Amino acid sequence: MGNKELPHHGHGPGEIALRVRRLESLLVEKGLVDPAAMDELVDRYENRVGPRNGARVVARAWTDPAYRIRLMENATEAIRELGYQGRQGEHMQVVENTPDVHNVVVCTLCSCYPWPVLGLPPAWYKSSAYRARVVSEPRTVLEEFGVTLDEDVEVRVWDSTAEIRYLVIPQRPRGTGSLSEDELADLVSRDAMIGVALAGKPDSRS
Amino acid sequence: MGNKELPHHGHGPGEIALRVRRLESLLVEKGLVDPAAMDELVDRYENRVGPRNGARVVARAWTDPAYRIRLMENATEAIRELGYQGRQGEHMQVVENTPDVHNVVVCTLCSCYPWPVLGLPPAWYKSSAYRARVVSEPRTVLEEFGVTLDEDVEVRVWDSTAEIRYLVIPQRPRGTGSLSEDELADLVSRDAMIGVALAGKPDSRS
Amino acid sequence: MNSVHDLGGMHGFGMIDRSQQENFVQPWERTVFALTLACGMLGRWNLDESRFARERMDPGDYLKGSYYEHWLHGLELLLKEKGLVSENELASGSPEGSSDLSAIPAGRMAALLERGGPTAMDNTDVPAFRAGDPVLVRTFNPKTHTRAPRYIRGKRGVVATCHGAHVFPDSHASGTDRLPAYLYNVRFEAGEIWGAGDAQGNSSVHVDVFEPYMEADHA
Amino acid sequence: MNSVHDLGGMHGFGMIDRSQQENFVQPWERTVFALTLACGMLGRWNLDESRFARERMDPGDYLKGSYYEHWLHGLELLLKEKGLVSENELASGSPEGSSDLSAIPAGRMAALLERGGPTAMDNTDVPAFRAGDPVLVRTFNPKTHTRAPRYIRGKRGVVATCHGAHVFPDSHASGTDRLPAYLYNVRFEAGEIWGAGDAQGNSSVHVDVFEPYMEADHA
Repeated sequence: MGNKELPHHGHGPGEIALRVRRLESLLVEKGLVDPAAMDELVDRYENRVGPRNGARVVARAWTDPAYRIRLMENATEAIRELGYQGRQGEHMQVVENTPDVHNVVVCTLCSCYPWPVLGLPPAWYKSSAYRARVVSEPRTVLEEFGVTLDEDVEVRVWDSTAEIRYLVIPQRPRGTGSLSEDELADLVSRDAMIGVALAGKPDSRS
Repeated sequence: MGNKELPHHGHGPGEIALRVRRLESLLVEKGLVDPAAMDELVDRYENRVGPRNGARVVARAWTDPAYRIRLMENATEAIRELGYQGRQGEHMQVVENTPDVHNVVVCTLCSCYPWPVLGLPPAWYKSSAYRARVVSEPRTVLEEFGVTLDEDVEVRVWDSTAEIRYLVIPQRPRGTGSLSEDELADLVSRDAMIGVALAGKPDSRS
Repeated sequence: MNSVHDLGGMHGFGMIDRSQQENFVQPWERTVFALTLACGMLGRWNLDESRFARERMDPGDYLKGSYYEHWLHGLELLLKEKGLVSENELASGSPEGSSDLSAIPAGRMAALLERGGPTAMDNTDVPAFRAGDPVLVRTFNPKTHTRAPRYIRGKRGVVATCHGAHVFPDSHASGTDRLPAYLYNVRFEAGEIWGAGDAQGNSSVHVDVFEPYMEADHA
Repeated sequence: MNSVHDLGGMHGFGMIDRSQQENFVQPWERTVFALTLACGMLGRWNLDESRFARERMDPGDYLKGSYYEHWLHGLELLLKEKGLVSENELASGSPEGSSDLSAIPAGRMAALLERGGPTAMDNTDVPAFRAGDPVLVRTFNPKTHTRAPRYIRGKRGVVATCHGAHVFPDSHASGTDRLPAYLYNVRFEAGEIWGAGDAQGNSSVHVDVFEPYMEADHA
């Protein structure tokens, strides 16, 4: 790999790490990037913004019918009510699973994902295989993730080709009528909000 | 490159040569391949079968009107008259350039090519760039090869998707009325019979 | 552009590796992520230009490379194209001159990220379509950036929603002004896209489609 | 299958390197060429299976690899799939058992190559189309081998010639019997394929299309 590339475009694991260190040092030395700002960026998305945000949105929608209506009508505003907003979530839409419709989200052209509510995507979401397959064989992909749907349940795949970001509202599991909003949020995995899992199940670690 | 592959699937220039030698030795030792047959195969297509065959077909068509008619009606048979036949030329069709139509040949799906009349294809014919581009921007590709056509000349691209193999009959250059068939064949390059050159010009070495 | 980034409906990639649960797989990926965001905030290019820069990666390198290798390629390309760094500087890692731009300080990050980059715009035109309208995606194959994946081109769908006007990415990716275009969510039946024999039953694909990509379907 | 071998109309590959005038670029390529032909003559697979084996190469490897790397991949895959060599033997290069097949001797090569592998067949059906007929290529996206490139699917053309019946590659590639299908040369106007705005003027693409890929165009 990379034998057609210029020398500084190395591709081996060590080479690429070196190339990145060189670029970082260049940009910092030129005054284009503030190292503290880099730390802030990574810390924010690695430690502070993640799928717990989306889970709170879902749990609120499950428990507060008025909120659910606001969320369906203007997701961006309703999500901002809970304090989540900004980059890669400027224009949100929720898609609600029902007994008749199951929704699943992808970005076939790059890997768009609703950062304010889900954080940064898992690597499998960005993989060629997921991006290629889920639009053309969604039922097979869902089965590989452990979600087997009846034939009479319609599968809707949402391809995020523009700046609208999609959040799946999974069906509320049965027998959860007595749970608090926080307890309900615990049942909502990242995968359920992408649409490759149901609520009440853990994420897709295989 | 190849870091997802099994160890014996090396890709570096040295690795791949080693992998091929190992395969060759395995197949010869297992009695599946005769080394003398391998030599015969390479020698045939490297030294004996090449574009000179196609050039003779073209020169004959230019000088013998009855042959030209037979060639247009059943190229496979007419080419066999000159002794050229067989693998990757089982079903031949010629496409004739005229003042109004210029033809050019490609195989977008692999790299099909009429071996009995042209030998094995140059590497550029098999490249991703040629296969990708000549069907969608034939005039630009032809210009890169030095062939500039008036807008009122139709460009026809022939994509060899089945087992029909195409040979372009270029236009006979002006002022060649006194030349012998052999002299005319000298004017017919491989590139002219692919359709990326005109007769009377050398091949595409840049 | 029709390159390998346009992955919808492609075959040959095997199973999805569900063990890849983390965003950052290699430590250097954090650096690429942070550098890309920090440099993007300098305001010398927009998000559509970033995407187009990643798409212009050599197709084989794109497929063999990881996600953050695409980002790294795009960042280096834009830094060079916009004149922020030279080829020599990239190769050596040592600055040869000063820049007239100043790094965004850490303290401004939160506010910038919380604001993000909304693409909604006013548009004085009337939307050409409304929910329920049958539409036909045009046949076009630009060499430049587009957000119409190949798999919907030439296909018929029905408008599900109008999202209002948004920045039209195809022109924005070449660094021109923000031009508004109405954006619609369009529902395509799976059979229309993949063919009745190859589509999976009772499924559809919803795609956000800009008005210039479409015409009314009179069939 | 929709993989990266289906290159027609793709972007991002840059200029054509016209300095590549030879067929064999590396010395080992001669060996791969000869091994592929010699093994093919053993009769354990057909040409369509060879093509399908090459198409199943990892898409990134396909694009980064040279032409004869595709052949090498296809040959190794078929040798394994057809049970002629084992994975262990490939890795070691040393035979672990004997084969019930015998190499084709050098003396038979010329005759075999001059005969080739004609694909013309008799077909008791009547051709569905004839020259001048307007046709529509079906929308289909098989995961298996097909010789209908993506760029003609869903497109309208006009039959230029009927080539008679030939072996249908889509089923032949899975190792089944030779089934006949009528084969036509179909002319597609460039604008129909690429769109009026992106096609080059006064140009057309002629593609050999098997009857099962098409229906009559009643539009």
